[in-house]
Amino acid sequence: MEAMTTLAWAFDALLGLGLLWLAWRALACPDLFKAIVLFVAFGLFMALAWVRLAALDVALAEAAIGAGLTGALLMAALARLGAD
Amino acid sequence: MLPLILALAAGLGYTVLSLPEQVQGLQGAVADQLEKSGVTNPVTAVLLNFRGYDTLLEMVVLLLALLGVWSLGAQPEVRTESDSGPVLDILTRLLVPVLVLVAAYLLWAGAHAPGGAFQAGAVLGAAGVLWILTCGRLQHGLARLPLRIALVAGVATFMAVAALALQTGRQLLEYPPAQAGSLILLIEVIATVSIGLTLATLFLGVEPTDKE
Amino acid sequence: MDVLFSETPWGPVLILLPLAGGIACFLFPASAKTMGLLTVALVGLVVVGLGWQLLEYGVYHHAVGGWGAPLGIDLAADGLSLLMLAMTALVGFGVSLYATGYFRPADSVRFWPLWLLLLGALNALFLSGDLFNLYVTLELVGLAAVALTALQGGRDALTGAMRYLLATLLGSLLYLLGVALLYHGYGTVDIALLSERVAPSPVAWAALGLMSAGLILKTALFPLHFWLPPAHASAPAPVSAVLSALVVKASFYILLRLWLAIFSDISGGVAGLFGLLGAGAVLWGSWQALRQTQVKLLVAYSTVAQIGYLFLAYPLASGMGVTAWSAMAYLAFSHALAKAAMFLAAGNMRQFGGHDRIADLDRVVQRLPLTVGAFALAGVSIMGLPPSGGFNGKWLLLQAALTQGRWEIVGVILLGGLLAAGYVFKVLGNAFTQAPKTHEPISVPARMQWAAMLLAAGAILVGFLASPFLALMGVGDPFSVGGLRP
Amino acid sequence: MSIPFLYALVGIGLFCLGLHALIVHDHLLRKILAINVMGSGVFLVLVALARRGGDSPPDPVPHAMVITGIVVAVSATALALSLMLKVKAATGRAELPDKDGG
Repeated sequence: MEAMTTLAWAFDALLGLGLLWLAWRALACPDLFKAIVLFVAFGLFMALAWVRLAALDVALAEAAIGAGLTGALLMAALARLGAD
Repeated sequence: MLPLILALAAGLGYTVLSLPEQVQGLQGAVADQLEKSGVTNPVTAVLLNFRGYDTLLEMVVLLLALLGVWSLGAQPEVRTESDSGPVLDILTRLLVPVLVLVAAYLLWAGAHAPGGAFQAGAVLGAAGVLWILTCGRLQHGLARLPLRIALVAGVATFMAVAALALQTGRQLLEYPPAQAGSLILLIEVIATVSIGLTLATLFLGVEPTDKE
Repeated sequence: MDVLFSETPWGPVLILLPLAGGIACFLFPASAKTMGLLTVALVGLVVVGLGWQLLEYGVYHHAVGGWGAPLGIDLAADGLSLLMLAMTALVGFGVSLYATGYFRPADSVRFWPLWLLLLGALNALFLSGDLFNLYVTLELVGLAAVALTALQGGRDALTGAMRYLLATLLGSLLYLLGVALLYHGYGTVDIALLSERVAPSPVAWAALGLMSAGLILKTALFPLHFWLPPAHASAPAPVSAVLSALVVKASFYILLRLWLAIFSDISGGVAGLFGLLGAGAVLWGSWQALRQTQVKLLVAYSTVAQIGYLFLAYPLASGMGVTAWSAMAYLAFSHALAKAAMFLAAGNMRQFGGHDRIADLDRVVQRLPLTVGAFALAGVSIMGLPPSGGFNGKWLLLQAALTQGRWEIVGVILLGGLLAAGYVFKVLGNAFTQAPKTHEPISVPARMQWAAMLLAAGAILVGFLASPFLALMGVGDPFSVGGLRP
Repeated sequence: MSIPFLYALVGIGLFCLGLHALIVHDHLLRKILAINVMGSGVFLVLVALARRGGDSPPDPVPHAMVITGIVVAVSATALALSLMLKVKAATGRAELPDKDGG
């Protein structure tokens, strides 16, 4: 039991740090394409966080909309930025 | 700028930690009324019944975003790879029906398990995006009025149900308890299609036309 | 008849009607203009119905879904809400009348759905008693306003709209974080329940700070006004009118409601800070307006200044609450009518001459007498000269300041009036001069001139209607602390 | 400190990170990403604090609010991206021109 809690704690702490790191890199890295990829990864980590917080409905919405569709919109916009 | 933001973070962090360990939300009230809501998934009950009015307005937000994007007019073309290759092509042909099935499952499950109209609509929208990416176009056979009707059908159904309640002397969006479950399902089915279509159309970026 | 009036749920109808109208305009663009104008006219009638209901039965309540707060969302309306709804309906009608003549057909079909959805969102906002629901309406208002700003394209309008969008989204998120903290601190987002529960605590202070900052940014209070002049000056004229008259008032209204219901007891020095920023807005906005060389930018900076007056009421309210808040409501209402009239008049001048450079207005007074007349009448209210709504508002504000010996506020009010006179006459003076013709004048349809005139006349007229105005506003005693309790 | 507070603090961190990026970066796409990160931060605060109270089922009301918020966010992002492309087409740059005066 003790080990489980420690493990859960470590997982949550890592996930939290991962979220902050991905967000920071997505906002700071000079290449916009990389930034969007990092942002989509950030969205998937968010979905994991929702699962950890027992918010499965939110996790599904985040994975489909937050990471998936927002990512597609961002990629399409980036392609169009370069298109002209 | 950085010191200010750090001070803000410290202040907000302190505020969060000042909250009591014990939750004081509405889970009790939701649990008490869940039986009357017509569904057993508490989140769906909040989204479609207890705070359904928020959801109605939120679907107007989605429609508004589409109107705004269309109103901006033509955008530069994305050069989608027309020769996307047989692999992606076959993958899409496989994936699109799977995604539609997943959407249908999420929609059906939403009443009692995680899922619901928005998640299902988003998956449907993703299927639409894949379709656009490989087949290039969404417009074939989508004339103006039918497309527009499909886009607003979700919010229009929601509003009609809301108004019907007023007509019968109830409060706005007050479902008769016996029909709550089926009314919610009706709204969700139509909303899923509209949400999926709206999201795919948002990805397209311009209003589809019949002509090339 | 009585039964019909008393039992009709006017509140929800006020929200559903324009939303349905907007959807209908989207589906049937060919008849958008007719359906749009009809919807706006009907909305005006519904506001009358709601007003009658309020006078007869007092504060209006509607528990959406039949659940009631805190589980459900409550709609509520008192005199203050009614005032905002009436303001929206009046300005909305004037602007709609104007828009039937202003837009080319291609723009017209895009204008009506967006404008009717914005109207529905504004009505929903003024009727909502729930903080999270207010967040959704704020986003609706913001996105519709941005889309309308960019409607006709053009470099200035597009960059103005983009800056506006970023500002309004940031404002919404600051507001939403405040809502999140309040919910987790007090277990509800219902304003009336929160007014009973909120006590001084870090959560309440943080929410006060976040929500005030977000709403002030959306209201464009100095020094967070940077986004307003480019957006309001570059939007199509009827859109500018709606933005300056109504949209900035929406976030202002939420801030006021929060203040009255939740924050006035725990705010400490925030009222003084609001007053200081308001004074800064009056002086800086008026000064900038005076320096502009284009009519629409001048009118936009005048909005920055006039928003400042609304915030002067905060430091005065601790001593003379009802007088100060009534002054503020009066100023908000008459500014809406006058500023809409000014933007519509500016739009006429621009359409007529092909530009809106103040120095080259070229005798518009002879060619567009109604338009210049409307600008002048609106100017009377903006300057605060009698008889006008603006005068009544400033008079009440002065009264509150004088009684409490707040001479610095008296000084700001008077100086702001002088500067306003300066910028109004700057436009009017040039309307008489002759300038080299650079552009073949284009005729302006009569209804566009009359729309401006009607709104300006309204701003003057409310100056004569002080007692019914104050009586309507007093329904439900909105300015007593707490406010809007069932 | 329990798990919900950990995630709520991460949410505050994301909010502030996004706010900083929104202010210091010029590229509009980056500003749009920043707004989205800020939004995720707010959502995390909302849902994390609903988990207080250990293993009893969490409060579903903030969950519903966040789903609403996610849809609002994607709507706003779509409009913002379209507007960004128009700004680029009109000015040649996906950045806002420097503020002029006032």
